[in-house]
Amino acid sequence: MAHIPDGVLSFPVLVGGGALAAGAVALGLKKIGDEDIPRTAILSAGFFALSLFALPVGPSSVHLLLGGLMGIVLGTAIFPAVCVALLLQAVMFGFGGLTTLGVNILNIALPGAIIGSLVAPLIYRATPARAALIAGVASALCVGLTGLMVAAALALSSADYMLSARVMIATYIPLMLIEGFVGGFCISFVKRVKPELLAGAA
Amino acid sequence: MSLLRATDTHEHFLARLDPRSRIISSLLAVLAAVAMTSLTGQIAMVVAALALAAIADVDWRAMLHRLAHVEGFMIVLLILLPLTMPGRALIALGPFALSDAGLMRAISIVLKVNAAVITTMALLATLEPVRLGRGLASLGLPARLMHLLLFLVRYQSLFREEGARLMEAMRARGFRPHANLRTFRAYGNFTGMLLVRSMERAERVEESMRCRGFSGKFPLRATRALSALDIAFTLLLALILTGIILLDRLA
Amino acid sequence: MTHLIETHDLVIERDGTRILDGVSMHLDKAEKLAIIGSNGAGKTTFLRALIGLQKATAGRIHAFGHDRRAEKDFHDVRLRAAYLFQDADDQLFCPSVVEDVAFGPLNQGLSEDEAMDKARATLARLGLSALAPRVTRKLSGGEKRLVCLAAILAMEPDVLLLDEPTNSLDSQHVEKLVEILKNLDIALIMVSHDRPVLDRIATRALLMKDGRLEHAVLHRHPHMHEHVHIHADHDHA
Amino acid sequence: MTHLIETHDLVIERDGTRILDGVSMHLDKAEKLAIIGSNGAGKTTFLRALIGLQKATAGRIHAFGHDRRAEKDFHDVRLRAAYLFQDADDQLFCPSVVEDVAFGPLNQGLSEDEAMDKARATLARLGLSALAPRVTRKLSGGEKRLVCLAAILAMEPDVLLLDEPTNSLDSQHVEKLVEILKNLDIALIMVSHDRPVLDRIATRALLMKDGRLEHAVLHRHPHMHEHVHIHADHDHA
Ligand SMILES: Nc1ncnc2c1ncn2[C@@H]1O[C@H](COP(=O)(O)OP(=O)(O)OP(=O)(O)O)[C@@H](O)[C@H]1O
Ligand SMILES: Nc1ncnc2c1ncn2[C@@H]1O[C@H](COP(=O)(O)OP(=O)(O)OP(=O)(O)O)[C@@H](O)[C@H]1O
Ligand SMILES: [Mg+2]
Ligand SMILES: [Mg+2]
Repeated sequence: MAHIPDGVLSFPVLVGGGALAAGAVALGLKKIGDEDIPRTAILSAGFFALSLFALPVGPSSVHLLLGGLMGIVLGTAIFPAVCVALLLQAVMFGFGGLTTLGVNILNIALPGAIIGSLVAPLIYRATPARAALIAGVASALCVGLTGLMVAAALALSSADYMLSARVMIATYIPLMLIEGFVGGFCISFVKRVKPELLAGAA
Repeated sequence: MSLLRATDTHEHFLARLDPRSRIISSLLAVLAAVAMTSLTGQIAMVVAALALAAIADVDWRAMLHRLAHVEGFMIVLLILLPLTMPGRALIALGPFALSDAGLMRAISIVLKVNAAVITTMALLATLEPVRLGRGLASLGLPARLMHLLLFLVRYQSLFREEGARLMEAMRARGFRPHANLRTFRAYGNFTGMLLVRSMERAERVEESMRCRGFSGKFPLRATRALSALDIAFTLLLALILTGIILLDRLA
Repeated sequence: MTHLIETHDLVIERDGTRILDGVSMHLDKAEKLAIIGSNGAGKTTFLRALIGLQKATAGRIHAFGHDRRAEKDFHDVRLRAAYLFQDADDQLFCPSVVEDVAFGPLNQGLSEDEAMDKARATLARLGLSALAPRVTRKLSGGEKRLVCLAAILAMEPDVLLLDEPTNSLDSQHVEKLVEILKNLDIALIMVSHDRPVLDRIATRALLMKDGRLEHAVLHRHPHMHEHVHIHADHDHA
Repeated sequence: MTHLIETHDLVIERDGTRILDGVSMHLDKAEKLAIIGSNGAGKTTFLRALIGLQKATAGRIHAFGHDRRAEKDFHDVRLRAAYLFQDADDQLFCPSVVEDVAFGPLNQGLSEDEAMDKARATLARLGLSALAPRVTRKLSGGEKRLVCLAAILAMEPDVLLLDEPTNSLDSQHVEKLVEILKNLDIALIMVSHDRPVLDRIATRALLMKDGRLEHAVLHRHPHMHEHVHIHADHDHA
């Protein structure tokens, strides 16, 4: 639901999003050294694979956005990671688009980068239970912010989208809840099994 | 699932095109599709996209399957636009009314989105991801980003399979998803396990490579010059697109 | 039809290749069925099909009194027929050993506490109590295998489907496993290349060959041969 | 010091637990050394330490005439001592079987074509030619194991370090492996729980216990016991 396809947004929004995203990706690339590429890449592949799983919840199923978790684990490397993932997704599966790539990167990665960088040091030092709580709230917040940004991209593109955008925000609320819980339990798992995984961004 | 069917396995002429030519062509086509303003132009773009898909000899069933998924995002817009945009009411449903302007807007979005998706699939989904990465790199994509892309391509399917087996292991022990905390905890474990495994897989693969004497980077193949076919294809496409844009602006 | 599980002309194709080409078999109460066959014969594929993890292309699976076709038909099959994966790594997904063992019982409707108790009891029965709090990712190969075994035994299933259960187990643990399996009063299907172990457990054997299951005969005869023993030096010193 | 590989008082701790507690051993030319020991004893940890994949906490490793301490000391050890991972999935990383087998030879400096030829020849020697173009991830468990073996044999190493090589192999392939290993004129260390196979290959045995390697004796004596054979029915019908 966060992958805006080609043909919906206006040119100014596309160009603005593209420029900002390019800067963010360049920043993220600068932060990772050549020797970190395999680690970042294979972890990104893990996140990418995860985002493709349709997790059944009751009668329907959800795809996780994973912005919060990626931000916590990858820090600012989230921008290049999300960039290649969205590119691949647009090309291979037709989710999202080419012209909207920049906007989509920002929508998913920016909340993750900001919130993830803020909470990663806390999580690194916390007990598994506390870490789970922090990560859960962070994950849910990231989904909410992504929803707001998707709505904003629509509203900025055309006044006609205004009302639709508002309704769309409401559809993110269940996803916030689910992703909050799953993200929290996930970090509690990682804290117990392989805390080194959280050392990178902290 | 794979659209790779024809183009990269047989000696199709698209397969002989340089990835750069395919990438630039599809970017041009998608930009044109997005720029359409009139119904005539939008329909013309869909027709052009379908023609490209026919030339690329895509697997139509796989294509339909994917289009059905893509429409997911738009459903909300498609339902909401006619209901929320001001205009002449076509049909009244209690307190709601379907406006003509909203309906037109919805139709134009469907046409634009589909034209873009079909072109991308025809030209890029049929391109082997490794060649896509190399093509992008020779178009100026930073080398690090290309390495990220290549690793992602190689490992995402592996982790999807591992994830699928973990899901099977959960099902095999009687797990059934509900909307409750236990389900979320199981998913949290699943997510965490897949992440930990990707990390450990990264370590093991590195070890296995070192054990077999690997010490440097992946060799990068030199880029060859664009052929006449590459240039002709892209120019011809650009010409057709210009025609459609003119048609759109005149309509 | 009083068989616990039976298949009729089961056909399975993967990636367009026919792996199973008409498998018919049945498993009766308290039977211990061995399935042998060379690498790549389709044994794992067959076991997975029995609990619906692998979709059948054609043919019939009848289990516990009902035909099983769709995914939902297999839900209760999986609670009654527990499957040991060939690769232990694929089977473990909880952070700690005891949580992993408790996962099945929890899905069977036990409370957290009951499930934990059952998990601990099962681990104790296998002599694995010391592993209970350990992180599953940090176990040795054999330890992982043993934990997987505990995880399915804790579900107290009616049928065990074991895919090479003795792989990477040391001889003591093999011994313990054989004892447990022999004394369990439930039916099992065991895929293995470990002939001596099969000999001791199985009551009947089938051979997977050319995509089909053929009858195989177990016949015992006394045998004379040279045997090498390896002991720690000090045992004899 | 003419041993191929030797360790002195090797100590290894993982997560604060002492896994190896002073291991001293040596491997000589053309020796076939068996290492046995219960699950979790530290056998895999030890093999990994020999080629520097696992860092030693204390002690000495001397291999091929030099002391080996830092990561770079182990580069050429790894080209001469080929390691078969306990888990085949960890070892395969190329898309197709033949590429995976050719990867080692390529890194040893062979040209693309030479490496491919060598890979094909090695696969043929193991009777695996049919697998050459297959996707590594879509192999059965035993097939993966065999491909890993081919991958390390193709490097023509001086020493083989085998971590449970017969796991999930069928009896025919075990037979073939035993023949190959017996006839190879190189030294090897073989960790395994498969006693009959060890008996046939090993010239000396060590037991891993309480974090140390102890001498173990192989002694053969004739043995009378009941033996069960499993055949396909039609063999006798
Ligand atoms: N994911 C897959 N896709 C397609 N074919 C597969 C896949 N996995 C396995 N196969 C093929 O299916 C056949 C049967 O595999 P299966 O794993 O059932 O064999 P098996 O009898 O269990 O062998 P083993 O004793 O080696 O475990 C093999 O030829 C294998 O190559
Ligand atoms: N990643 C890890 N971190 C910490 N401890 C570990 C890790 N992996 C294994 N161990 C522990 O180290 C000990 C030795 O493990 P190792 O894998 O060397 O045993 P092994 O002798 O090869 O056993 P097996 O016969 O079961 O393969 C075990 O107690 C195991 O639990
Ligand atoms: Mg198998
Ligand atoms: Mg081991």
